[in-house]
Amino acid sequence: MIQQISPIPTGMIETQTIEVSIGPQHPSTHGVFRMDAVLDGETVVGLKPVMGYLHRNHEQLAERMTWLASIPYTDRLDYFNSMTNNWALCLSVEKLAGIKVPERAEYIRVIVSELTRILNHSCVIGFMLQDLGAWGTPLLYAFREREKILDLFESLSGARMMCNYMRFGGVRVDMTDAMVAQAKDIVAKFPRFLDEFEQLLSNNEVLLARCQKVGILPKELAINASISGPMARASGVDYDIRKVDKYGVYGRFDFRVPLGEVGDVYDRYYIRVLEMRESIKILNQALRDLPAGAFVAPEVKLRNFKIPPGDGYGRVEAPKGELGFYLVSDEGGKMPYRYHCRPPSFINLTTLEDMCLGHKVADVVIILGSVDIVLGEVDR
Amino acid sequence: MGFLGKGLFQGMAVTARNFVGTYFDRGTREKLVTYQYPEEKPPLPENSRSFPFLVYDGTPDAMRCVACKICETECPPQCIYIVMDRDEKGKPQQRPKVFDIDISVCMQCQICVEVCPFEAIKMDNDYEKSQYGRFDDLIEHLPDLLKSNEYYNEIKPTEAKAVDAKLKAEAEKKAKKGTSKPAAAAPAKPAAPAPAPKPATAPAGKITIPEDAPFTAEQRAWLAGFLSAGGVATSGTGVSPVAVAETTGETPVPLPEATPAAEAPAGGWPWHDPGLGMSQRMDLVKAAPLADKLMAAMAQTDCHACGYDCRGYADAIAAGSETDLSLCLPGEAETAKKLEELMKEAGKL
Amino acid sequence: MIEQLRETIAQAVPGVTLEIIQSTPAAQQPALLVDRDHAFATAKFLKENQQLDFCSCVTGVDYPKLGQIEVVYHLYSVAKKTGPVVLKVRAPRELEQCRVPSLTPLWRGCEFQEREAYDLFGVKFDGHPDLRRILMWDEFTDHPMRKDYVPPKDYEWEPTPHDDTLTRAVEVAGIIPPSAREELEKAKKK
Amino acid sequence: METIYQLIAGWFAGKPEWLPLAIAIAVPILFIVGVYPAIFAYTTLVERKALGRVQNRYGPNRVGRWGILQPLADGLKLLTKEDIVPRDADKFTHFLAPVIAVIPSVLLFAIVPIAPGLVPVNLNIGILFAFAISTASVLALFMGGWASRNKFSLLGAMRAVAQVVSYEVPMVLAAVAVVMAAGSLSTLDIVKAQTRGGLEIAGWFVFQPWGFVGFVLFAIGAMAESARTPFDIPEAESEIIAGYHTEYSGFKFALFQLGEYLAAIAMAGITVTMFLGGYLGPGIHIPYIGGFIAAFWFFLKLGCMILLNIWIRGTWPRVRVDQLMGFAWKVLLPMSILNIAVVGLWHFMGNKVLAWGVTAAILGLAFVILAKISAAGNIEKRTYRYAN
Repeated sequence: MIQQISPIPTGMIETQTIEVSIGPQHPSTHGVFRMDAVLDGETVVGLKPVMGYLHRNHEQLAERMTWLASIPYTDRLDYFNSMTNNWALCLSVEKLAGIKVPERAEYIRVIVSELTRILNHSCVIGFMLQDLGAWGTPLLYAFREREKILDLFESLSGARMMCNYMRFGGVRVDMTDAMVAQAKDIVAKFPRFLDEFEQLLSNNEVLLARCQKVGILPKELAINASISGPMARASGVDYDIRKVDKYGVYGRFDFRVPLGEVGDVYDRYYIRVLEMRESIKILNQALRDLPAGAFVAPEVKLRNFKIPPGDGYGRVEAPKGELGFYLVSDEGGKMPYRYHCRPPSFINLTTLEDMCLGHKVADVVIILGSVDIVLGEVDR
Repeated sequence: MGFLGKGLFQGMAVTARNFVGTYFDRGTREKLVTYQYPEEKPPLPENSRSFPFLVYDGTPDAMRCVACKICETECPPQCIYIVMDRDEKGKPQQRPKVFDIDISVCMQCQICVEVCPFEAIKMDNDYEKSQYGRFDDLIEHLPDLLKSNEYYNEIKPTEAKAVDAKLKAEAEKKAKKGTSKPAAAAPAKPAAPAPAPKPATAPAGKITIPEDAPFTAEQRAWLAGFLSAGGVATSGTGVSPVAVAETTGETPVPLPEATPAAEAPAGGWPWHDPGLGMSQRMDLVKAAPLADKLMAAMAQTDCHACGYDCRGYADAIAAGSETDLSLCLPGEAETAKKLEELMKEAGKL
Repeated sequence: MIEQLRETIAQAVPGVTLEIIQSTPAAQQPALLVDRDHAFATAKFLKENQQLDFCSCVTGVDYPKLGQIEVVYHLYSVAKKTGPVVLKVRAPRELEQCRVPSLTPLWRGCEFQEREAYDLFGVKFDGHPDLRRILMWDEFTDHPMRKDYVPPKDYEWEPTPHDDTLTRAVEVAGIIPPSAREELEKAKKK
Repeated sequence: METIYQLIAGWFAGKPEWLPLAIAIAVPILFIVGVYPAIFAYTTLVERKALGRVQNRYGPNRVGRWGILQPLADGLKLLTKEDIVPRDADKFTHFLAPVIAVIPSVLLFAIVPIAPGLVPVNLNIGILFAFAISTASVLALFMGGWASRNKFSLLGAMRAVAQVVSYEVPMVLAAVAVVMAAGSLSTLDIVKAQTRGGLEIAGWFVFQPWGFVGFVLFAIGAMAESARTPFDIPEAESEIIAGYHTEYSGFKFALFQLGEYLAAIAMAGITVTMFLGGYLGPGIHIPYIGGFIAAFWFFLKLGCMILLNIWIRGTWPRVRVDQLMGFAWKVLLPMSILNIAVVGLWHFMGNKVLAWGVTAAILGLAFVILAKISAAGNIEKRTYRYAN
């Protein structure tokens, strides 16, 4: 029902551009993030992301403490998905040290990560709709479901968001039968919520008009700009680290990778919905097959844990994209010599300007919302 | 696609359903999820954690913490601050004098709990810690931190039961080994320094037990008998035969069966008592081999802060497999200095 | 495998110096150390002939002992689903000479990461379209991830309840600058 | 006013002549100034509670039972807040804008009848007056946005002007249809024109095809005019922070809110008057209490309109500024022009059953065509593939 108004032909009216600083204090920059936007009327003709307001040099902090002490700090990177952050670090360290993780621990990791994924995706969709001006309704529905998952995380790890749950060679505490039952209950009920969510949103004409053909990211650019995660898949890039690396026990599960065609905001929205459905599938399988056994490798010491000299890079498919840790260990091996975090949302911002040019101010916020950033991770 | 606007009305149906649903929720929290916080609090799962506290058994004096400083070193944001208690003469008392946790910095990561070998620090459930002051009010001192084992059992029954069982097993193991320490002081913490009555008969051995040494009367009596009988502090079990043979120039006196030394501690290392001061411990090993001397320089808490127990660390240093001399956290700089000194003396450094 | 790749590159890029650096025994990610002059050509070859179209991770590592700073690129192939090929380039630590060719013209994904490496390590990337600080503010002069970095004296510091603990941490890691400690003493006297 | 004068003129027979007149003038003014702001205050409460329930939470429930004193607390809070004026702002205009924002909203109530004969001022150009006044409110928004010296405020002000001016057109044209059917611009006459049947329901204009279309057009226009979701782009909080009132705090902010809500309520009142039969409803002819029942029906309908507003606000996302304009000019305007023609057709077709069918068919067809045209190329149903 709605079409873009074509811009005034040049030469008829002389207009000036204005520079607007969207952020760092702005309701929809998802934290202290700034975009230096140059506007021609309402149309964006230039946009530079400015970040670093939350910079705390996470990497240097980690280089000053033991491997173990970095785990709680990874919780604070992407504070929505502490479980996958933990996993990324643990996976990298295990890769460097050659630790074999027990089966049960791998399954528990898959379960908590997939729960994290549906938690993150549902909230991101909620946030995106919040940016669209839907007055928080979808967001609070998403939060309602998220609470149930957080309750499980709390009974499992002790904390709702800053889980600090994984350890090198496994997880910190075992998942009891009651928790497995709780997880099964969540998984069983979640599709119903997704249906409701989709009924509320997916066919909503205002949402369609606002999201379709907005912020298009072509496939070639997505690959070239190292875009990862749902954002890349919405552009049609068939790259899911769970499928490519088959880390953990992901090779054993039957799930599909949804791909978008256009690469616009709507695709990024809908790919997340589809990914949640796939996550449910994985969860069903993992909860069904959860083996008995040890939940942490017994040979891994908690204290005085050392890694032989050398480097290595480990990565996982975090809900926001490829989360990797590049670690270097030197002779002592007690602390990281170099600890680098490759945050997905930071790199996914690379193409923000390309996606925003020519669109309206109102589109900038939903494009940013569809990139799905968390400033704890962008700025580190 | 149906008629244009269908999606809009579908959405309105969803919101209407939720609106009505909240009035028929009746406590299931399916639709009306809010907890009205100060009046009703959500039940906390057992694993839930807020800030750490220190566990004591029975009375606050019998705290499990031995001020080994492992948690202080391992704490990622460095929010723990411990000063070991010492008596007037500077002997460590195996208990913290100061134990501060800055809860404005603490990030509730539970690493202190995981690394504590004494089950002394645990996570609390109490999250209502807001204060009016920004500075001092947010520091928890030792008296605020001490909570009884019963409290711990109350908030985390399963975990506490497992801990209690483990401690009990350890204590029994120790008792079986023949420690003369009263079994009542079961949890790895040595009994609080009791006023030591002056021994009735001061043994005429080379070594006299200092009056302020924190021994119970029983221990003191045993030690006196042991010293007078053994002359030099050696015994068989636990020490490598070589070490025994090399103890002194003279042939080691075989210990008479009847003497109390038969009930000697399994390790048989009289200096392996955290209550002794450094100089006293060094006195005990004057003539002992290097490994024993090194061991005597440790803080004797067997805290595993170094990754070994005290014996193991000393052996590792003596064998040259461990080169770092600063690993003994409870011993602080004193131990590191002494170790260096000893190694220099032995010509290994 | 890496030997093969080395051979291929050596044939394709004349004059290139390649060295293989091993990772930890378990990680099995040997890296190719390329000289600065041929880094761009090598990368271009890797992108075009080896289909390494996805530059996942770019970062710097400071080696004061070697007197060099290393820039590490982790390259993956989305098309072939292989990787990583680790490319390392080294440059002297001195700020003026610390220059390496930028790979942003090849992989757009390097843009922010190279800016980050410039910001935190002071590596200048020749050919980068927009080399500015990204995480630190523009007026900041130092490069905080270098191993010899000393925090400035007038760093935003205020007395906190945990100064004692932090002061002790200074001995280990040097977190509080000495001037701050003086201020701390003053605050205590008050 | 006239009704009150006639009522009380008899009682004040011996008194000076100006007294009953003064009272007759004072009573409606007091009513408007007293009752409608109270409705505003509780609309905010109801809105927050309803939105809360829609979002699965309790609304405000801490101040008094069921949060009944919440508006009072809000008011007190806003009164005691610091009044911040930006340094570079145009101080006088900045001060004037919130004051002006309230005036047109209050004046709108002057022509809203709440019971038979009971209208503050029975203007024979009532509807015209309403449009003239309601457009003036945009002046305040623009003043506020301009005077704040804030780019976001300016953007908001520009949007507000564009939006209000655009939506004025279809709204007026939708009202023209009603005026044609009723044959009068007076609001009382329009209500009377909807009288039919014993229960006073059947005659509402909304039950005729053209009336329904007019109702929808007018309701959309009213929502846009009073900047309510999904047309709240002048103050779109996720895009331009708070639009024209970004730089307002304390009671000036409250005045903007007051003006906005009063305008929304007044527009709802005019919608009710024009399409939903105003105060008409079962039982209004009962002697003595009929007037009260009529007022009850009016306020009930008013409440329903407000709730509809809230419900929409709780569900729909906001449209974009260019889409908003496009919607006004490309969908609403053709529909409203067609609607005028259809009213003419309705008027001249004798057989009302046949007329009903014909007009419904014309309008339905027009809607479908317009919708398809505007949706084409913009909205598509997508299917997604999976990687192998």
